[in-house]
Amino acid sequence: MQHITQQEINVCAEYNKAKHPESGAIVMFSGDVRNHNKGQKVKYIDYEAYDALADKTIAKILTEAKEKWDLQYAECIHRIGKVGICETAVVVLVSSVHRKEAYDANRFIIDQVKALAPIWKHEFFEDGTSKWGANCDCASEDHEHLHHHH
Amino acid sequence: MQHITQQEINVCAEYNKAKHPESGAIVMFSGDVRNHNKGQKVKYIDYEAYDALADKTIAKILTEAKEKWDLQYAECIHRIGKVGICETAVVVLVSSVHRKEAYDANRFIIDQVKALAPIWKHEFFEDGTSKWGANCDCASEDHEHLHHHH
Amino acid sequence: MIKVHFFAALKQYFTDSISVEFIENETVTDFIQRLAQFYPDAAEPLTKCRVAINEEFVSFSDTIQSQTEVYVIPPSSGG
Amino acid sequence: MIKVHFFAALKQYFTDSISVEFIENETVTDFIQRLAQFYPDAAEPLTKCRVAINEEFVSFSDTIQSQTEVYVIPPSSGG
Repeated sequence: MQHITQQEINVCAEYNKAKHPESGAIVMFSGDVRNHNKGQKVKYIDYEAYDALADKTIAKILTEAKEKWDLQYAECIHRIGKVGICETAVVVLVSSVHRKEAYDANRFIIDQVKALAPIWKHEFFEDGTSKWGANCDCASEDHEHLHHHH
Repeated sequence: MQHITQQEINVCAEYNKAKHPESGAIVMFSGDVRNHNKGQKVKYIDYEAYDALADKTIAKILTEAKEKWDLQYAECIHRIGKVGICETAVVVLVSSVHRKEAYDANRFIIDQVKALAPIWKHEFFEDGTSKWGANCDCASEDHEHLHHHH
Repeated sequence: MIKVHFFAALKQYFTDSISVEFIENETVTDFIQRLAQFYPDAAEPLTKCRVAINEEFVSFSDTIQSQTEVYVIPPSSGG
Repeated sequence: MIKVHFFAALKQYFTDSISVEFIENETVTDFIQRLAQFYPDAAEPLTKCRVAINEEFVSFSDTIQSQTEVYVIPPSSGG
């Protein structure tokens, strides 16, 4: 399991791994837990994954990115379990000769991981409710199930 | 002088400053010195700047980015003087609620800084020659002056 | 019997996993419809799910073999 | 006199800074052309430069005042 971890992600260490003498550009994306979502105050998110398939899916996406762009390095690590506000849930690192490839590949990787990797967020709110999340780049109304914890 | 430094850039420290409880996305760009350029082996780059105007220019670009996008944080620091292979010459950090703004604003900032900030690279090559650089996203031939150091 | 695994919101209906009867030549589509009949409240979320077998996503027209473990995969919401 | 500062490749022709005579009502364009006449080798790189006075970029149609320091800014190549 290379791309799924239950530990806190050491973002600096991941950045340092992306350093490469042939690379002029490193682009890093850090997906952090924020304190609000659709008007609700978020306390933390508990991420669940189908670990084995999520890991394989991310590995495939990274391979695809390396086929599409000339990259010296591409990595994505997603944390599962309870992730607090400001903590990193997912990090994507890409190194390339010029910056265009690094931006494009980085964005491709996170878009694909969010769309395809079997990982789910369970948001816990300040008011004691919780909700299994849908990715909300969509502006549409929320179809998710809302239920109270006792 | 906030945006120009003669010191090594502490990329991890800069990343940590970008953390914000309302931000779900941090995008970081690290522009590093690579060991090759247009077929020549690069030993290091010596960056020169018109410091005061470079600093003001970067500050303006960051203000413009914050006007164009809803960002919790935007910073750019450019190092001057001698920068070795794999070392960071420039870092751009942007935080926002969603990732699209963070990517777009980050790319805007580095594009503008490279185009407008009075900073110049002086490349020193393994073969003992050196060259004042042009930004080479262009595919055109090199108009720069090449001269030997004795 | 076929063991079926659920994740995220679907665990609210099915728990983590259930065992269901094996039916010869059943497609993934038919299998999902059978699950929806057991738990009508889950019918709508089930329509959005993909299915994985042996750590690979399978197509809805594939038939489900005996003795396999089926993973019902709701839309991703990681990151 | 006007003090003129140079950067990067232009220092090869002019050194870091030179002093040139003040001419009444001279525009930035005319001023750059005067520099090019002093050092014909620098004529081509000078055509690509911007000019800054008092830490602000100025327009080519601006006139240069006495006692100002002029900064000749080659195309950026940072990052």
